[in-house]
Amino acid sequence: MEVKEVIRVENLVKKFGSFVALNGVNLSIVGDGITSIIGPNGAGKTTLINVITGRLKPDRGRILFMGRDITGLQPHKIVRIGISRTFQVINLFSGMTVYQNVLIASLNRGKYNKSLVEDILKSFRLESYRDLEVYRLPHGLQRLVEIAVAIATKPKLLLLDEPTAGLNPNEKDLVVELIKDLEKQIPIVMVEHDMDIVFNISREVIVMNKGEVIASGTPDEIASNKYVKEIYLGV
Amino acid sequence: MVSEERRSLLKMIGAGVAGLVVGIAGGLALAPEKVREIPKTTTITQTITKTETPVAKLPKDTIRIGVLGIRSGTWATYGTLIEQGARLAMEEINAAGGILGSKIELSIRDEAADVVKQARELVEQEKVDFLVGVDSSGNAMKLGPIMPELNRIVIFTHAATHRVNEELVYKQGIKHIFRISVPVYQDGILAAWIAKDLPVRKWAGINPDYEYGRVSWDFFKTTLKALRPDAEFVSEQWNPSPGTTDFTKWISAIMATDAEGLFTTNWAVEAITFHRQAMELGFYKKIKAVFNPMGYSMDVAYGLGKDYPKLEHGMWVSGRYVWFYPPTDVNKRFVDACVKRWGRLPAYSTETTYSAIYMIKAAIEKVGTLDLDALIKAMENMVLITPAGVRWIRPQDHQAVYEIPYGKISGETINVGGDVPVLTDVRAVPAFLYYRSPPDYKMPIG
Amino acid sequence: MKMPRPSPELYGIFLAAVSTLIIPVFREPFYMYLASLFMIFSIFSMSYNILFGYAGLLSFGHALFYAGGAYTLALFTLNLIRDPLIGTLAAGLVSLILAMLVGVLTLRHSRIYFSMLTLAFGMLLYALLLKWRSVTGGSDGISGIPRGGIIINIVDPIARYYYIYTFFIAILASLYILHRSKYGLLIRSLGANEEFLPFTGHSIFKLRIAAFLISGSIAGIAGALYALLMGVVTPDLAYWTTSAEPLVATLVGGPRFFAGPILGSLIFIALTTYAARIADIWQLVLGLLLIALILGSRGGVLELVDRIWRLRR
Amino acid sequence: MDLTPIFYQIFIGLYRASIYWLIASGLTIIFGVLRVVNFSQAVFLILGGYLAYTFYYGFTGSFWLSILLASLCVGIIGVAIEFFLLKPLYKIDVTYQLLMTFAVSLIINDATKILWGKLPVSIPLPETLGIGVSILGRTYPLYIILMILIGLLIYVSITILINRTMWGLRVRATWRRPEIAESIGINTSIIYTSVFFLGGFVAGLGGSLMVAFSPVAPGLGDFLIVSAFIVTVIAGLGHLTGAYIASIIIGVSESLFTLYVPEVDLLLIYLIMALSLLIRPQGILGER
Repeated sequence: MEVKEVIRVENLVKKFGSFVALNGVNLSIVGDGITSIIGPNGAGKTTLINVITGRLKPDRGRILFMGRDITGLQPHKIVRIGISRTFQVINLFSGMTVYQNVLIASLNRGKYNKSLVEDILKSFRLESYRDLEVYRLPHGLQRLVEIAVAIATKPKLLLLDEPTAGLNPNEKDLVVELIKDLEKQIPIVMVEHDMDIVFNISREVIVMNKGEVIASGTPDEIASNKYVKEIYLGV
Repeated sequence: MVSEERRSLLKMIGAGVAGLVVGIAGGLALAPEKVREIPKTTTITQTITKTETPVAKLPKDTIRIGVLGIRSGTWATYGTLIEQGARLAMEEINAAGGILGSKIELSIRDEAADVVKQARELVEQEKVDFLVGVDSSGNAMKLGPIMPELNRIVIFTHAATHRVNEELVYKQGIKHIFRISVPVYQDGILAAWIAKDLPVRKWAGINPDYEYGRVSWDFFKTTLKALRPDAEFVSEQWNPSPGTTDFTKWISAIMATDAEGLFTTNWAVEAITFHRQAMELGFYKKIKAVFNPMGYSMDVAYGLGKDYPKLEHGMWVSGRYVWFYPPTDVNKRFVDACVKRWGRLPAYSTETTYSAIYMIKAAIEKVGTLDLDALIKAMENMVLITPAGVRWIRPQDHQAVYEIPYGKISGETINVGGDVPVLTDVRAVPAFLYYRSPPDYKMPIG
Repeated sequence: MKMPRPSPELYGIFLAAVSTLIIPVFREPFYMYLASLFMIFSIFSMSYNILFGYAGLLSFGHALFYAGGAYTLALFTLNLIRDPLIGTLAAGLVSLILAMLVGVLTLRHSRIYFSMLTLAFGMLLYALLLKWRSVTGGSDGISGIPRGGIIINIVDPIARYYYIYTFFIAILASLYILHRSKYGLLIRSLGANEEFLPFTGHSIFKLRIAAFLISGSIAGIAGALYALLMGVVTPDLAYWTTSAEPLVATLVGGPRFFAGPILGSLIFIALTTYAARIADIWQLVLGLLLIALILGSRGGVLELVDRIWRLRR
Repeated sequence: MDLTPIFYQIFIGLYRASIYWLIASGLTIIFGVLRVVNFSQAVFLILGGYLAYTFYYGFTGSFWLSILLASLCVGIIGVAIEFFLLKPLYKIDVTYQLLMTFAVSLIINDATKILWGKLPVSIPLPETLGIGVSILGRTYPLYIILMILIGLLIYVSITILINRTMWGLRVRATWRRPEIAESIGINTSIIYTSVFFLGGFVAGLGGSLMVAFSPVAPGLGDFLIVSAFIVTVIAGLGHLTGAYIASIIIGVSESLFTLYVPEVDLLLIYLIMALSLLIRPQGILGER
């Protein structure tokens, strides 16, 4: 009996030519909180996110979101079903204002309430920048906007692809604080390289290598897992 | 000054007579009674009265004429040919003291850049008094309807669609439009009149896929069928135009039939390309006779030069004017002038535009004013002695009636700024036999 | 919400609206004709910019809808209902349907594909207009388009002028509302970052179709107005060079701006009128102009104006 | 029944095919590697014709030498365009690169008119090519056979060039993922330039060969580019073999239809396009 299994991935395979990015990935995320996916470069973390969010079509396997099969759906459909994401390299309507970015995201599914946009801007402390084009903002703020946009689509699951990549320490703290707040409202899956962050805020950690999940568990379990240490932490 | 005018006048008359002789030689006897009189009477009298009663000077001392031609794109060369005719006439007339003392000025425009805009600007901004030229039939059909609004006379010198005279002038009664060049009649109907006597029964057509090609082929078929009931039309091919660089597939498609004769209205670069490729494919080993109504327009004649194929029953070519016909002084003088000025034999649209300017001169000199209605009246029924021969401006639809010969490529060439094929067996059928005429514009047969 | 950029645009638009309003007072037919061309061409270019400037779709076949509209009006008023107004609306409708058909075939493809396909579809109509002579009059086209009808009569040049003017203003206004609306924002987001759009939960295809339909139908109306102005329609309306004209105008004016196409049209009309006079090399002129814009200021003239405007404040 | 007509019609179709192919091949490699649709590719062809004319009458008087020089020149012009006009645009939206090549085609159109005048130009076929093989009352001109073979030759040599040479290896690396190519130390900028040279060269070759059989006049490029676009679209952008097949499909079917249903001419190519869009939107060899 599965009590709110958020997402379940079964035997997911994705090849690029001869290179196997995902080699039969299985995982299941149950309950709220932050799940972090870690692993060396080329382990297939980002590919996994891309396949889940419909950016890439899997060669085999299926993806169940809250019990519903979303394998190979178009990205915008998946967003409407309730999964939104951010990108390693910040991806926004950079020529448009902060307000417009959030507004666009809030507009899907036809219905639109002004207050939602305002609330998000407030809770992300972005009101003062609302009418600035995004490209004029510093990197950290752009990252906030990106997350704000993701939230504006009213997701039931949030996927963050290296949310702190390329941020300076202060900016990192800013983002981490934010993620902690969000965790209370919505389950989060996050790909992250910064181990301190991972082991501080994660409820569960999933370790990938060579396109496979090689371990998963609480931060402590993972930290103490010999196998993981060898192939990943390299200790 | 005066004496000079006298001399040139005498020449004119002489030429007029010569023109007539040719006309009669051409077989005026066949023409309907009424028509036959016109050249006999009016030519001479008109020319004389013109100088006997000296007219008052015009209100303005320059007469501005707007010249429209295609000056960009694939057919850009045609705009130049029109310009050459206009310039030559202007230079001659101005050198000879202008029109009743007023000098001619030209403004030359690219009709391909929105002909209506160009015409409006010429008339409404540059205040030109007349418009001449226009290469494309489509543009003629665009320009024609706004002439009453512009309140000017336009003389078309190339656009050949029969709809200009039959619809715009005759049916819609737009009196401001005249055409001094021949309509498609010459290209389709006249060809049939000559084709009927050839030992060729099975005909095929490769024609440019637009109104000119369609209509000409249609005229050719209907006429020939009527004149020669046993004629057969075994294949119809249509090539896009402009823009066809490769005729091979149409040529070979016709070679797959048992056609002995070919009718093609391809012209300009496409005529050249067509004949070259036909030769390469051995097409003319099979085809015994060809009619190419625009095949002797100068760009094609020069373009093919010595290579112009000579066929068993004739490579029959023509133009809306051919430089050697009629053999009158007027024509000789014109041809010499052209060769001197432009280094090449005159193309048909050069002659038609040249004559159009002289037509304006004649009209103004006749009425002595620039009053539009008077000028229109003067031009209607006017008989002009032009390089292309005696032209009668048919009053009902303002279409110039004159005859154009067809001739066979002889294989000989002469060199005038390039090799030009010489024609033999030149056939001139009186215009009245192949012009469609109001009111019904029936196909003129027998 | 407040304008993205409080720019001189609005003043410019207002100026255009007023000056075109008073032109006929001067009784200069040539300038009335140029002004009519300008208004029609502006409508055409504005419709084009919904694709190019908003949705980031480079079309070489917009003449399809322009010519489609022009021929619809000609055929409709001559054969069905003899009225310019109904004819104009019919033209808009037919172009809308055309846009639907072509859109479904072309809009699922990448943008480059789209550009090439639109060129081909535009030329398809061109070929049809030449071939289907019994209906379209072939290369001579259709002349004698009626200006007097059961509802309105625009036989008089001035009346015709203000008929065009009315549509110019109406379309100007409605497109400005679209520009400011949330839907307009969504369409512009296509051009802003198409790859990202799906992850905000919007379908690229649906928005593209929407843009295409709006753009196509308005281009159709522009075509109809052109047919009424000229009284004649010919196949060259559908030739691909006709599609290139609003493109150039838009680029000159500034694709990112609402007023871009309008300013562009003004410059374009002036330029072609002038360039055609100095010589028969206006393709060359346009080409050089394009290169200058692409390398210099892709935002067009308005981008420069906008920069200066920002500096001043 | 006598099969000669059909056979001959196919023969002619193959000739048309290689004209299309001589434009489409350039379009394809340039797009494949640079992701640029070169709108001026057909104008390159016309330019090749004009240059061959100039070299023939102005300098060499030799058919083959003129063709070689003309092809090289067009190749170099291609390089110049790529270097000065396109390089600055690689960072920005693809549509602007397409626009740039469009502007170039406008300019070359009028330039040819200014430089070579408005009259069509052509050069005579050399005696060696003037002759034709006569079979069953049909002449198979050596020239046309040559053109068909050259089309094939170009296909083969480009394929070898790309699949068997070091340069080709780099090109293939750049073909799909320039960023990766850069990361493994390939100088993509040189690859781009060389590819543009190749594209120009092929077009120039086509044009200069063509001018001996089909005179060139200003503006002819406009008509060819549309067909070439349709070919590449049917092929699936960037698919060399696809483009070759598509050229043959279009060329031959156009030719055959002329024999049996001449009326669909002019429309046929668009019908084929619409059809292939419905059946194989991704192109003959394109994968979704």
